[in-house]
Amino acid sequence: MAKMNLLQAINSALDVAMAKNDKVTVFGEDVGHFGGVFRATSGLQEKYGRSRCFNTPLVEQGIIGFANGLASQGGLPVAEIQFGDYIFPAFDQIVNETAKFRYRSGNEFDVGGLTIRTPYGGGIHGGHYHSQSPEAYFAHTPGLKIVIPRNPYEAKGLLLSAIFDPNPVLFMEPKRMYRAAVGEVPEEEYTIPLGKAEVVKEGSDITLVGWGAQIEVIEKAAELAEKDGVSCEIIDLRSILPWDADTVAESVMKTGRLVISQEAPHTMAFGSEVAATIQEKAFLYLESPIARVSGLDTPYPLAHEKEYMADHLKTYEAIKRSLNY
Amino acid sequence: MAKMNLLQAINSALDVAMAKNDKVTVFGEDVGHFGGVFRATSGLQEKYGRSRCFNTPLVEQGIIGFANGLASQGGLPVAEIQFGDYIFPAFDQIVNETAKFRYRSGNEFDVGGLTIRTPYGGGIHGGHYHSQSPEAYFAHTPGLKIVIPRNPYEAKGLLLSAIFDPNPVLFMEPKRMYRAAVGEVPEEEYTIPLGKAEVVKEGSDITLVGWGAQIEVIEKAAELAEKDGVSCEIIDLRSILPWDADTVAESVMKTGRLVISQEAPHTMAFGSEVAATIQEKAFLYLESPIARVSGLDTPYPLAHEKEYMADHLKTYEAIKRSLNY
Amino acid sequence: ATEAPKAASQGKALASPAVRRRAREAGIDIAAVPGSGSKGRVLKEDIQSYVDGGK
Amino acid sequence: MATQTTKQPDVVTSVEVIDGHALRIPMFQLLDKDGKPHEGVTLPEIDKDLALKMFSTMQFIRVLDERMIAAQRQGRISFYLSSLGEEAASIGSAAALKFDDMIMGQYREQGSLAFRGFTIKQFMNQLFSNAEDLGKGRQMPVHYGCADLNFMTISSPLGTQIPQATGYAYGQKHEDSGLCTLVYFGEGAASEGDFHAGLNMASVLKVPAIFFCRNNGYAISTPISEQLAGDGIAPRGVGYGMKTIRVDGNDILAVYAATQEARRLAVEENEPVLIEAMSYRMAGHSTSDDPTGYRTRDEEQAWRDKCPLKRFRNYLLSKGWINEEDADAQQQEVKEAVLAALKEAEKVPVPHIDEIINDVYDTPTEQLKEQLEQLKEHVRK
Amino acid sequence: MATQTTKQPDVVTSVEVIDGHALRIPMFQLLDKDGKPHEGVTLPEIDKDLALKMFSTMQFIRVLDERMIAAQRQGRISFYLSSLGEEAASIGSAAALKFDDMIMGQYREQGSLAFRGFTIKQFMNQLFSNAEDLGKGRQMPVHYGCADLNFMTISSPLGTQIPQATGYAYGQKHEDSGLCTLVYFGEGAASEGDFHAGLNMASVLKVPAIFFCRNNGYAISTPISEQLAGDGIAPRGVGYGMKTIRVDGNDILAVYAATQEARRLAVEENEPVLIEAMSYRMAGHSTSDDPTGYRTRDEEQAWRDKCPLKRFRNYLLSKGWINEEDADAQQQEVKEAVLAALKEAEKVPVPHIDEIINDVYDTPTEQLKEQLEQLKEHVRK
Ligand SMILES: Cc1ncc(C[n+]2csc(CCOP(=O)(O)OP(=O)(O)O)c2C)c(N)n1
Ligand SMILES: Cc1ncc(C[n+]2csc(CCOP(=O)(O)OP(=O)(O)O)c2C)c(N)n1
Ligand SMILES: [Mg+2]
Ligand SMILES: [Mg+2]
Ligand SMILES: [Mg+2]
Repeated sequence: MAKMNLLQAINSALDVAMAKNDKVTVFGEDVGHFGGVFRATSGLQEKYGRSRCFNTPLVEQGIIGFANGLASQGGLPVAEIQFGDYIFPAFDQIVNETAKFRYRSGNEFDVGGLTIRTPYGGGIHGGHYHSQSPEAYFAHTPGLKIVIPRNPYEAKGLLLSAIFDPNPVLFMEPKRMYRAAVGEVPEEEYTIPLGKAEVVKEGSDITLVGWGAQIEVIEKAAELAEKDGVSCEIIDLRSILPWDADTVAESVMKTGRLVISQEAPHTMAFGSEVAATIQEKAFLYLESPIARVSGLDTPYPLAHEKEYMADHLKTYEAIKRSLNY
Repeated sequence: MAKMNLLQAINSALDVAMAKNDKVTVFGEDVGHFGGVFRATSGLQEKYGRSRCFNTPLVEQGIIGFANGLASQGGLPVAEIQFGDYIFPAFDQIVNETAKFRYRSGNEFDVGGLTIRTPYGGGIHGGHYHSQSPEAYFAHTPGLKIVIPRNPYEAKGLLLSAIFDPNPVLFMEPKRMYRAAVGEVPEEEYTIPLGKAEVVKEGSDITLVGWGAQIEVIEKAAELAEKDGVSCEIIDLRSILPWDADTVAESVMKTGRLVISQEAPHTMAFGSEVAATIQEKAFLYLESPIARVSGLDTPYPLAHEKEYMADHLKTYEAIKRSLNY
Repeated sequence: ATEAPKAASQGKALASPAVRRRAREAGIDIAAVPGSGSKGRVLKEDIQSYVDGGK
Repeated sequence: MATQTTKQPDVVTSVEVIDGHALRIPMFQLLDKDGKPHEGVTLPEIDKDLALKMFSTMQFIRVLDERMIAAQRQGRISFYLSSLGEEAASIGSAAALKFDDMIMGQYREQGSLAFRGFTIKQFMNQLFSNAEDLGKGRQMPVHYGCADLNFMTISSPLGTQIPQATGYAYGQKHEDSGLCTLVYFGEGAASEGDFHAGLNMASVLKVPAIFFCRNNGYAISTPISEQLAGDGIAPRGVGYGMKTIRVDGNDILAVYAATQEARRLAVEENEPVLIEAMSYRMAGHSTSDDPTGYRTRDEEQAWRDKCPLKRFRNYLLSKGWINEEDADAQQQEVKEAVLAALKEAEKVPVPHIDEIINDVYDTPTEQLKEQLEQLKEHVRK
Repeated sequence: MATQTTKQPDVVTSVEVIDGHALRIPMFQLLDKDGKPHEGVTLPEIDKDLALKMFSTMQFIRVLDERMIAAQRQGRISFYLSSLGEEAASIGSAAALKFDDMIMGQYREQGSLAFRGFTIKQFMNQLFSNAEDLGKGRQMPVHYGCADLNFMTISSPLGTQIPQATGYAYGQKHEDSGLCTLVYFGEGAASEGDFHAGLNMASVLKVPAIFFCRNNGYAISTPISEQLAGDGIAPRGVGYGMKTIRVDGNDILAVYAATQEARRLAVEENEPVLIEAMSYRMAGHSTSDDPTGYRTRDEEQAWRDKCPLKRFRNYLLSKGWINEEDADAQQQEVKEAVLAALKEAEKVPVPHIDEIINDVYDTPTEQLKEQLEQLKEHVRK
């Protein structure tokens, strides 16, 4: 075990994966010698050579197109998109190609070896092009897996699972926690299953659901609520696609109440799917409407970032409203 | 009034708009002399000249990038994307540019003049690249409007509203109804408000919600249900963004039950937002869980298209389940 | 927006799904239960007293 | 440490506007339109077996295309897309590759696939989306693919296969396989952003890829004059610092020789190559299209005279490797075989309903299994 | 009826592989690195007023950039992005335009904006995201925009403005305005698919657009050698059949003359033009970046010797249009003005909270008003 921040955990996962299997390659804008703008790929080119860790030209659709091709050839590409906000030029390659590759070919070909890494999320004064949480845009796409870790330990274990999972995975990293989150992380290989949510904290009065950086926000809100004597159960989805509805439903059947807290703008954020599904699965157990705490339905602002964000206070208010309904 | 099919109604709307305002231009792949692969733009080049109706090179990101620029200059571009399945290369231009243009510039510039037309939907033996219903992919994008007509009359009125609306509009046309749907359509200009749902049929036992081609499916399902003595209220959302939650909530507060029927794959289709919002707004009135009838969570298939589709029988079963809950 | 703006329609009840479950479990028609909450909302206590009263 | 390495350009002291047509790229041709080799040319070394295989594949594809267009008109299949007039481009290039090289198609390269050994039966199964289709009946007709034949499954969205080819070729180089990837695309698809991405990345990363553009003059109804303003596609190769060849796409020997040289450059020198094959789409874009609305019969006739099949046939006749009767007889045989296979494939049932959820992921998720169960229950009603 | 109009290429009868470097495009330069005009050149007609305006804008931008880098280090602003070393490219090109021409920037063209008349105060308001920022504090520092000055608001996603410029120019042509659009982008952004889209469409649609590439050798840490393999960006213009000029981006007179000629071609002949200005990014990519990790001091020094500001200053000195003392005094004045404006802007409050929902649509939707109400209620707690 070692103390690592989230970036170091990512770097360690990449290192372990590259050492283990020489089909693993790492590429993207500035990821080579420079180690990426956040330094997640630091030292990998030096260690594994330019053919396994390299810069690409500045073209996201090309990065993912290239990665699809390399994965279809049997490679295990780990492609970096510098910011989640810049993933959209690659949307066609991801949604129409990556996700449908195996299905359309009748399993003659697949790009299961592909992992796409990208930092996402707000709280870094980045305005609308360095703050978005675009997971929901991808969650309507059968064939993809989407994974978001909440801390360094989870990051390493989930990334290693993603790299070696026989399906393409979009791995989104909460960038505001890159250096802020520090924890104990094993130096060797370990994995955390994809598609399984985790009950981070057990409780009996209300279920709180989130993923990624938002778990920290939810934990703070839960602390406030506990002071009022409310026992909160916290669930980290970890995987957005496929997602673990059963774990959430089970919890809600116990607590009768659900608050989802998410960074993205409200309408059609992933919380909508969670709410829609859980009201079906746990209908007769609901004591109050499923509440969603989200960003506003605007582009991500700059000057009013603090007001915009779905913070712990807004989440706490939602918990109270749910209980007093 | 004249009898028009849906294509003719679209063509008539474009004709009226171009005659009215010479800032209206129409372009896209094959839309010029040829009139588009579905012939929606037939005759417009002849009538208004090559500078107002023209072919573009084969590049969707360019078509929308160009359209954004032209709209920001004060034009009223109506850009065609040949199939909704091919809109994804333009995703960045739509989601990061079109939608955020006014906001990011503090209203110094806007692309409100832009309308994007694209055929969508299944039922034409098109497999996964000529059948998708991608509206949900765009519905997470504040700044955009999304409109889907269900018949020729609606198509013309809504398209005219879209073209002259001071906001960018994504206008999605149910292609399997292009020639199949015929109805009375005024030859002159008229508009239908954006953002307002329509109660297509009043009823008291259950609310059925849909949009576009799916309204026909829902109507068939309702007919079956009426034979069982069930009174169905049918609502056509017409606008997916911003959408008219109040009309739906009001109906559900009356009927106590809601079934959403939609073409797209289940997870994160727009029905998720409808369900999530309505369980909140009409919580205490719900007699049964809000049900969603959708496509399967797979790429759109070919040989099993019929089985895949959210047809009237599946919708009818969902109505029965809701009533017998 | 989540506030109940009006009473339930004829033959229907204003109640949370969880209260509906309790009515089901008690084998009673919730529409017949007088609600003591705002706009006639049926609360779980109402189910209890209806059941007790019925006994 | 990286350093900036743009070579210092020469300096001029008056504004020099480089004309958009500064670079005119000539077209390589070996056979004249009657199939006679130009004076003094070196023909590629092709033995009789190979030549006959190329020829019979051309004949087969011509027959297949004509037959399936008819089958579509009869309502037996929903859609078809022919390569009439472009047989030399696909077959000539495929013939110059090693079998283990990867081919990625756009959708008009049935010739390459047939050359690799895709059987009539396999074609038919795909066209009828039946239970024996390798693609499990999931894609529209002509979206073939076959791992055993190193022919990537075709995908409708245009241009997407181009950067994929760059990635595939990178993997081949990484494995030191001595193999390359050849990717086909139309001059229309070359307008897509993915074209730019794929070629530029290939140049920078020095991958063994051959970018084979079939310039057939049209993208559905859009003539090349409304697609681009330069001298076709070839000069773009120079824009990427990529070796480039323009070839007569209706001259199968020239296509063969050009691809052979491109393959050598790709595999031996890791130099990606752009080939632009000049040809013409003789039929409509697909069975959904009628070209009489947007082009003249004269134009079509002018190209009919340059028929690649006739040209190669004449060459082989003059060489004495075929004779008229045998060639005709072969054609007749193929016709019958195609018809028989068509009738066979028509009878094969659709894939099992379980296939609707297979291959979304490596194994179906619980949700998908549930959705299938619900579907089956529903079907039972 | 459209017809296929690719000109018939010349025919060659042996495989001709066009080398990726077949086209070497020279660089236009008027002043040597010491600011002395080359022998016998024709200098553009620039009167003293204009020359001094260009010079003072250069001085201003140099001061602004240096000051704001410092301000970021002091934690007074969150982010800054300088144009150190590239002042001639933006200012020289902006000076050659008409005021009503549209300019679309990437983010390193503060010089063009200043030349158009954006005030120190306006710069500061944007940099501090305060209530007086034209952009209402919604974007990161340096994302300027101003409708009155015909300078399109900058957007972070790279390359997106390129096809937008094509569309904007189409509108200008459609209105017969006699105006054009000039769009800036880096050699890195030129790898994006949108670059390909924008230039090809401009060529085909014949719009009055000038595509101005600032080739400064780097995209963040990525040197041009890992960005592209050809001879820079200019040869791509030829690939699109577009008129192309390569110019020394550190020679403001050459940039001016080149842009003037490009503007003439664009507006009078509807010929879009690609200009590649060769320069160097003297500072880090932004304040978040430290270039010592990826390039040598020697390389930087070599370029420091080519400083565009020094070069133009020397030229003006030799012409007698400025003298050392006045120039220095002016610089000192600007320094003070910048500092004063900075202190002013720091004091301006953030925009009103209502601005959080304005401009999403032309008027806020009911949902947005409701969300704002909830937010305000929440803030009150
Ligand atoms: C991204 C995308 N946009 C549009 C289409 C619709 N489409 C199918 S084929 C075609 C024309 C392609 O022309 P070209 O690349 O020249 O190939 P050709 O048909 O001439 O062989 C178009 C526009 C598509 N398949 N994909
Ligand atoms: C689509 C997109 N991808 C990535 C980025 C992140 N990014 C910002 S600037 C930059 C480098 C741009 O280099 P270049 O175009 O050469 O301009 P320069 O900074 O040299 O002026 C990158 C990669 C972005 N802003 N947009
Ligand atoms: Mg509009
Ligand atoms: Mg073509
Ligand atoms: Mg640069």
